Amino acid sequence: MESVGNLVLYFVVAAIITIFSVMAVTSRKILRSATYLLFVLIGTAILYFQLGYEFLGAVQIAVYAGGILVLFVFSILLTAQPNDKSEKLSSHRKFMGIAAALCGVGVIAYALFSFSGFTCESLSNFMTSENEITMHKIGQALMGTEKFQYLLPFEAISVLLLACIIGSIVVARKR
Amino acid sequence: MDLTIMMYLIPSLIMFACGVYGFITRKNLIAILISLELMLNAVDINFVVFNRFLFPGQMEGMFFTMFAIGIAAAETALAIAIIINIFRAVKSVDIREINKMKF
Amino acid sequence: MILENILIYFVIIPLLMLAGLALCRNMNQIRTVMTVLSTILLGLSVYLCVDFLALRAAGNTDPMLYMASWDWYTPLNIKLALGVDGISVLMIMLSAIIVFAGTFASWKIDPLPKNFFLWFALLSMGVFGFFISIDMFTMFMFYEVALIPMYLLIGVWGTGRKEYSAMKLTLMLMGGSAFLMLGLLGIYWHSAPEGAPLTWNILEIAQNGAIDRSWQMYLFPLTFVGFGVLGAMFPFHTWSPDGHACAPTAVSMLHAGVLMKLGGYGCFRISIFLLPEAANELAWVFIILTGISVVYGAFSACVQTDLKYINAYSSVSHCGMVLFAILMLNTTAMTGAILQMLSHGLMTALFFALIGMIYGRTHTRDIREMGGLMKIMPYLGVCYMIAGFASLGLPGLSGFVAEMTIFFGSFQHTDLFHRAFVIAGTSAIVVTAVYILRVVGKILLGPVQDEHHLQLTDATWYERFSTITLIVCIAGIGCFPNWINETIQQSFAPIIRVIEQAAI
Amino acid sequence: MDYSQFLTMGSELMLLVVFLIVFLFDTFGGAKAREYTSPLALICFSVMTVAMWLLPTNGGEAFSGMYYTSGIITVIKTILNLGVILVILQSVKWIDSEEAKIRRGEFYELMMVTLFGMYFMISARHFLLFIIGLECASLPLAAMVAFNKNQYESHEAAVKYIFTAVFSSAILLLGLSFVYALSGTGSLYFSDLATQVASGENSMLLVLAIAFVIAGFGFKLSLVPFHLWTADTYQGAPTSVTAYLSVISKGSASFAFLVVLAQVFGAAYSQVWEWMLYGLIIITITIGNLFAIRQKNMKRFMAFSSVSQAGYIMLGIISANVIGMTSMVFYILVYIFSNLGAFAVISAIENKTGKIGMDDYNGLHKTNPWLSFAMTLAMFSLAGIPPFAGFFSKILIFNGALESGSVALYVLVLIALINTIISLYYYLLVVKAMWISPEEPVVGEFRSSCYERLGMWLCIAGIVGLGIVSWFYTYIYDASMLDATTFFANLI
Amino acid sequence: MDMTLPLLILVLPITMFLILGLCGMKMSHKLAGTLGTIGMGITAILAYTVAFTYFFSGNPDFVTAEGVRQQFEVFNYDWLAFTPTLIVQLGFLLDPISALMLVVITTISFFVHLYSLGYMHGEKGFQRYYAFLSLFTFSMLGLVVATNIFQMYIFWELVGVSSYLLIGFFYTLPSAVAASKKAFIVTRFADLGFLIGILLLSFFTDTFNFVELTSNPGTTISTLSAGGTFMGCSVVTWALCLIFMGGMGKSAMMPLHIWLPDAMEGPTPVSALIHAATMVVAGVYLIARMFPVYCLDEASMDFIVIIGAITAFYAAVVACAQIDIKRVLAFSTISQIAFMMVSIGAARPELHEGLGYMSGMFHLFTHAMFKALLFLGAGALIHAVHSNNYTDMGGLRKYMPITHWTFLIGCLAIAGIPPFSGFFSKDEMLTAMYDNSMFLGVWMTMVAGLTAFYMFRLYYMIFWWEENPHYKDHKPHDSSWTMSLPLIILAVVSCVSGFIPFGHFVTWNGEPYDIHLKMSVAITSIVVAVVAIALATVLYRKKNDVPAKMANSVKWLWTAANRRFYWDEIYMFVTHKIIFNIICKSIAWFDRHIIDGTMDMFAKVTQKVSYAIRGLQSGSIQTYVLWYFAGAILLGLVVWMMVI
Repeated sequence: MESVGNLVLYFVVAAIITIFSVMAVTSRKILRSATYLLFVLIGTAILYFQLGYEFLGAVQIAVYAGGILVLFVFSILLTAQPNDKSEKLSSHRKFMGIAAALCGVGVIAYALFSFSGFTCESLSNFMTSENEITMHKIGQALMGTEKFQYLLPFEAISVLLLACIIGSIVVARKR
Repeated sequence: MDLTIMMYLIPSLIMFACGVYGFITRKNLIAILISLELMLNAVDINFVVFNRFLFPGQMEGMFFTMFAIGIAAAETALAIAIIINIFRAVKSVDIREINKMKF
Repeated sequence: MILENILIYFVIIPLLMLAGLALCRNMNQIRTVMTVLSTILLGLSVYLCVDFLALRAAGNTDPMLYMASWDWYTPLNIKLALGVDGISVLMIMLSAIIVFAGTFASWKIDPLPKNFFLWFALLSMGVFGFFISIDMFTMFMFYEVALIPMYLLIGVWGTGRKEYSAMKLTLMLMGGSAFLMLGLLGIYWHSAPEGAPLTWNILEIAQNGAIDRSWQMYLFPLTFVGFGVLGAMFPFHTWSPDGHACAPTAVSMLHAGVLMKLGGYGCFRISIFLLPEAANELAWVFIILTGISVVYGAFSACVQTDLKYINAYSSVSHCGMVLFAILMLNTTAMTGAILQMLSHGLMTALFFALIGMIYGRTHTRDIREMGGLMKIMPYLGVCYMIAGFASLGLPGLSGFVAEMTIFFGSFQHTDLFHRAFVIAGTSAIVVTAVYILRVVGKILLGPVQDEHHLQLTDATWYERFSTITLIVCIAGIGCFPNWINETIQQSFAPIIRVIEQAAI
Repeated sequence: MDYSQFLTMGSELMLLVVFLIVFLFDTFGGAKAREYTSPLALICFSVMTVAMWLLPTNGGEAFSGMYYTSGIITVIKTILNLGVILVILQSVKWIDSEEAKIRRGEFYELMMVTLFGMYFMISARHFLLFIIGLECASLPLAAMVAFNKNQYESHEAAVKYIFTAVFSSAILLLGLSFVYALSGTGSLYFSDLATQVASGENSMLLVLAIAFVIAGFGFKLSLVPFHLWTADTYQGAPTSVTAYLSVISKGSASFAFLVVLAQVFGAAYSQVWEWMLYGLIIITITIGNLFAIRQKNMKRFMAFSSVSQAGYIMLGIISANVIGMTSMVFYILVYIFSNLGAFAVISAIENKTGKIGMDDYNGLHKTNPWLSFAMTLAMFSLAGIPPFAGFFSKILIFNGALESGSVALYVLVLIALINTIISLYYYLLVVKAMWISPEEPVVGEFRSSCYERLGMWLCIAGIVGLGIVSWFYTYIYDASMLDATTFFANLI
Repeated sequence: MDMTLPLLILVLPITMFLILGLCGMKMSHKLAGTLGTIGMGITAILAYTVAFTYFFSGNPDFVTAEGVRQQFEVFNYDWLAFTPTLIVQLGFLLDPISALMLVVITTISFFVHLYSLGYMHGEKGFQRYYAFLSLFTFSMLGLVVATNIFQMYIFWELVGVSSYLLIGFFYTLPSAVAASKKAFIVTRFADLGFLIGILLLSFFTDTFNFVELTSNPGTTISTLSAGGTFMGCSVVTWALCLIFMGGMGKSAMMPLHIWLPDAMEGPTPVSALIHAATMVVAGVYLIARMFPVYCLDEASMDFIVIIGAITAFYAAVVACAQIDIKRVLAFSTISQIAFMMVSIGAARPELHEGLGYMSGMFHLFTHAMFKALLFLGAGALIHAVHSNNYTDMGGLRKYMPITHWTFLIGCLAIAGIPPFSGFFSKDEMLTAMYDNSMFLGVWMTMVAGLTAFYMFRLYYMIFWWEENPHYKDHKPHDSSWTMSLPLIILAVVSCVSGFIPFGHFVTWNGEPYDIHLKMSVAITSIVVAVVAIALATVLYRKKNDVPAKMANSVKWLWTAANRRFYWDEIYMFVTHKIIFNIICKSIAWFDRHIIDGTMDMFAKVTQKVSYAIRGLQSGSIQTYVLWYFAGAILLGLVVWMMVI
């Protein structure tokens, strides 16, 4: 049995995520879409907090909400044009989109629901103290070379980020 | 009432569906990118939820999400660079105008 | 002894040809290279033949002689394995003769003579390689090596609707070889009993006899159709008329003369030798198809107006006879098939050479626009008649011997089905006479149709050279067939043994 | 914490060193010195390739099984390196041209980085590292695709590429999240997952997960129906980048695909992914061919050709045995030489005249016989005509697929073979344009640069030699034999 | 017997052919002609020597002590081994009929060579002509000395082709080309039957050899009978009738006779040699060769008789209505050969010791002489007036006395007037036929009467009737000695050869016997012949309009006979309209449009599909992604369904 606070939090967050997801993709104004996305991302971060991944939630807010969204906003402003304030969706395309999304997700949902490996236990059962993710553990794992330690991916992603920086510069440079 | 794994997966799925829908229907390249972010985010939630509910003592899912966020950031940066690039070329970010090459 | 591995020279010399041609700078050099090397090839093939007969006469009864083997793709046991029996020797000789004659027939090829001979040499390498290989992989490789130069040879140096024809020919032949490839791979994977190393070597596969019946039933049609396409089997023959009609002279010669033989050769060397049970079981299907080829080709030839089309359909009929005879699965008929291959090879080469020469002068191949050429160019006219007589099976020329051997061999089957098809096949010789005489009557005899033709000249020395070579061979086989016959029959012994075992 | 484990990753480290040399040279070198970036990159890279091949491979795991290297993996990496050398050779002229030379350093850097990603993709034995490698191999490519600033097509190509890439990685990640859910132990190490897949039943989630993983790879390999970006991107990208995409990126992804399918999902082979690949191969080859026959733009044409070639490469995976793996690696090797041979000619002509239409090749032999010759050989090799290498790679890969002896695979090979006829048709169209078409040549006589010529000669040597000299195949075979157990141990 | 001479008989003509064929163009006409004639002369002498040795040397190889003539294989080489047991040999079989044929062929051939020196003088291609004559002689000799049926088939084909070449000698004339083609194709068709017959025969008996086949005919028949029956006839009948079909073709039996009249397009000496004396009797010779086997199968013998009887009558009727003198002779030849066929067909060993066989061969011999005489005479006439039609002749007896008298002798001989040779042979034949059946005898007597009638009609129309006005411009005269000499010699032979005791030389089993004239038959036939001649004399001796009136009164019959009862039209219809236009053209159409069309259709469909699905590559990323997503989901779904 879950505590009421948790339940309320869950429903609020779930509602935020769901509603703003839908709005983000249906809103006609692109800047609003970006804003709704921000709400979704923050909702996700809250979800992470609730699940006990505080560090991850922080990263989510910092990188996504703080970094990526700003990028979005800048790019929206950069590409803003007087005549493209609103876009009309053709009904045909809309139908295709809905059909694809619903059918696809329906199949995925069916697969998930029919999967026997999921527990039906409540969240609180997993939020025990030994499962707590401490910064210490995170730091250890990030810098270690043992099993379930992630030094190599950490180094590798640095190269990826470097490459993306170079790439972005090359692409965005005027000449 | 229990907060089971499914209750967390459903919002994620809806988010993913929205992402797919948005990608297919939106006309603004940036809006499409937003949809993609939704999809990636949904996947991230999946990882975290699975980690918490199925393998609570471990951190694979969490780290995967963490790196995925990094990758997503890199992707977004690059994608936005390219969008700006094409905007310079055609003065538009409307996807309907980016189909000169076909068949 | 330098000639110890004599067979490998049949690949090396065309390679030298390629290398030599690559270095050539002008027409004379090209001619020199081609003449010298094709003469060496011819000489070598004659030497091989004589030496082979001598070895046989000395009592060597191995199924294959001059065996040699080099490892190639060791993980898959692919080897460059060489060896010949009497049939291959004859086929090599045929090829050498036609390459030789073809060189002279394309003495004045234009444009890009160098490239022409490069592809020509590549083609001949494929042909020789095919006949000397006893490893399925190399055999197949050489088979395809021989096919593809056709595209450029027809496409670049051909006439008429050459692009279409070249494409059709290449695609259909390659389509055939697609089936063939699957068949060969299937044979490979079943080539040895459980646990033993798999092999591509034909002799070893036949020895192992490990392919079980149900697989044979799949693989036989694949390989037979694969080779059958090249053998112009109905209904996969339509590349032949168009292809031949558009090809330049030497290419038509080589193609009809040698390349189509690859089909027949492969049919018995692989389809029947390696898959005897299925051959016994399924022969009837292909007898129907080839039987149709024989009659159908002949009837189609009757109404054509283009010389090359006539000849191409006649090839369909004659090559149909080859496959038809092979499917009879007895020594006599199969011997006849080989004789027919030799005969048809020489005769069609002669035909195409002559058609090329006539076309080179009159600039038309439409029989309605020619007439009385015998009066204007008696040499070519006489040669054409000889070729025609060979084709319609005049005794003393090779066609007769071949056809008779086939008929008498085929007639050894006592059931009504075989009999009916044999008799249908024999009727083709009448139709052959009809279309041959029709052509001869139209173009050679009668009054001169076109005043301009009166100024035309008769054959030049190199043209006479190439035609005489072929005529001598045709008459040689026609008059003294028995040594060839015996050589072939001897070579068929292992194959017949396998078939008979399978039939039990 | 044992940092000496990094030494196991010799090839990656060497690549990073080369990357740094180029990076530093380009960043801090003067304007004059930068003229020599191309030769420097070429030389450093060649030296590294030779070193990689010659230095003893201390195969084995590092980072507790997160990274794995062995003989065959070094071989495939070396093969990729060879391809990169060829790509560099043919891109020098373009990248040194006035419009492009300002981005010269970045071009090489991005190329190295993507190659680095591919190395990780191949060597990774943990999905996190794998994903990073994959992204590293595909994201910077988007920047490379957009390299031609003054060409609209280049931008459009980049947009199509990056958006499809991100979408595909979303799908792949979704699939991986399911894999994670199924992992039982919460481990994303390949070895742990393999055990779990072998012990668990084939739930729909697993099927879906595999389907999504395959879809993710399908993007990189351009398998139908995940290939739709290919043609547009190939057409719009700078020719050298197209060449890079079509062979190096595809080659590495194929091998990684084999690793993932055989090592992680090996237990689901005959039940699940054999049939997925079965269907994909058929439609990939067929659709690729059907589209290719209508193309008039050489790069677009090569795009569809490479789609169908990917189908043939997949035959090496579906055979799931040592011969199949050997043949696949060999196929990639041959494919690199053949395809790059074709691209060498395309880019030589494009650099000189800017023409890339198939009609522009009409009568090419009259003005540029050597280019026509090289192109003809490349086309024949791609079509699988002996005695060129393509024939050997094709027949060997078919051969591998038939080992299991199931009739279904025979049918598959038959379909593939019938498709070779269609492919032969369109390859011959190019040959026809060059040799047979009676029109006057559009492209005038010219002499290509020495880099281009060196590249072409290397390709010709490869096309002619790789098949006839069986050493290459045998070498690959020996290397894969050593690793056979690691690769196919879990296969059911 | 030494094999040199027999071998030389064959080698000499083929050598001549090769010399004249290869180097002829370099020689003068005279040299080529002389060479050919001398070569033929030597061959003739050799043949006489061989025949003489065979008949008269008394060598035990040739004749037993009891006087039974033996078959003797002078040499026999293996030529082609179909199977270890079924081997084609080339050899030289000496027996009464082959010796007889050697004499006939070389004699006629020599005379024709000689005659042609004059007749063909100055023609273009003179050397070629002699080369072909040599080739023909070689082939014909090879045919008659064949030791086995396959050798016979080989040379059978070769004579066919020589005949083709000679008929088409004037190859610039379309009619000659057409005639040669027709001759070849019709005989080729017949040879198809022959071939199938040989196939059947050899399959069951496992031999080709005549001696083996005929020395134990009972065994041959019984092995053949093992083949069972097909479509109501036994294999024996099938095989023998099919072999006879070959003979029908060569010997111009109905309905395969249509080529022979047209073959008259060739030079007249050729007609004399090939289409009167030698090649066309090959069919008779073939039956004679196989007679021991044939006579054991009633059905095939009856078949031969029926065909022969109908042909004989038909040809005789048609001959009455022809204008071209060579055609008259041609139909007369058909009729006479049919006579021989009937005679052999009617022969039975139990009847008069196989008299029909002997008489048939006897008639073959005499007919060869007098028909060659008639043809050569006709040649002289044509040479003189430059026309084939008797309407351009008339009253020539004064201008060409030698030709007139020799021609008259020929006519008397063929009409069966004693003491000319034709009487004796025909009389024996009729006797044999009466023995066989009364009806047959009467029927054939009637034909003999018709023969006398049309020959004398011809004779009168040429030499009497009315002088043609053209003679004033161009006076016809007898020819040079080279042409006259053969005429005279052949006339003499025709006068005396009837007295040869033929039964001593040629009988079906080699046992000699004496010929006795059967008076009743002889008198009947003489009466019939005389009446017919008288009728012809009345009608045609002087120019009058009775014949025209008579023809007009039965106009339909006359026209039909003149048009040979429309056989050519029927053949034309069948070959051109049905086979060529309907079958061949439709097959060719089928090939181009259906078979090839299918192949092209594959290509077209591929192109069409390629075009139809191009929308997949719409250029819009969103569509791409839609496909991508759908593909991924479907991939999972479909395989999931399969796994369940």
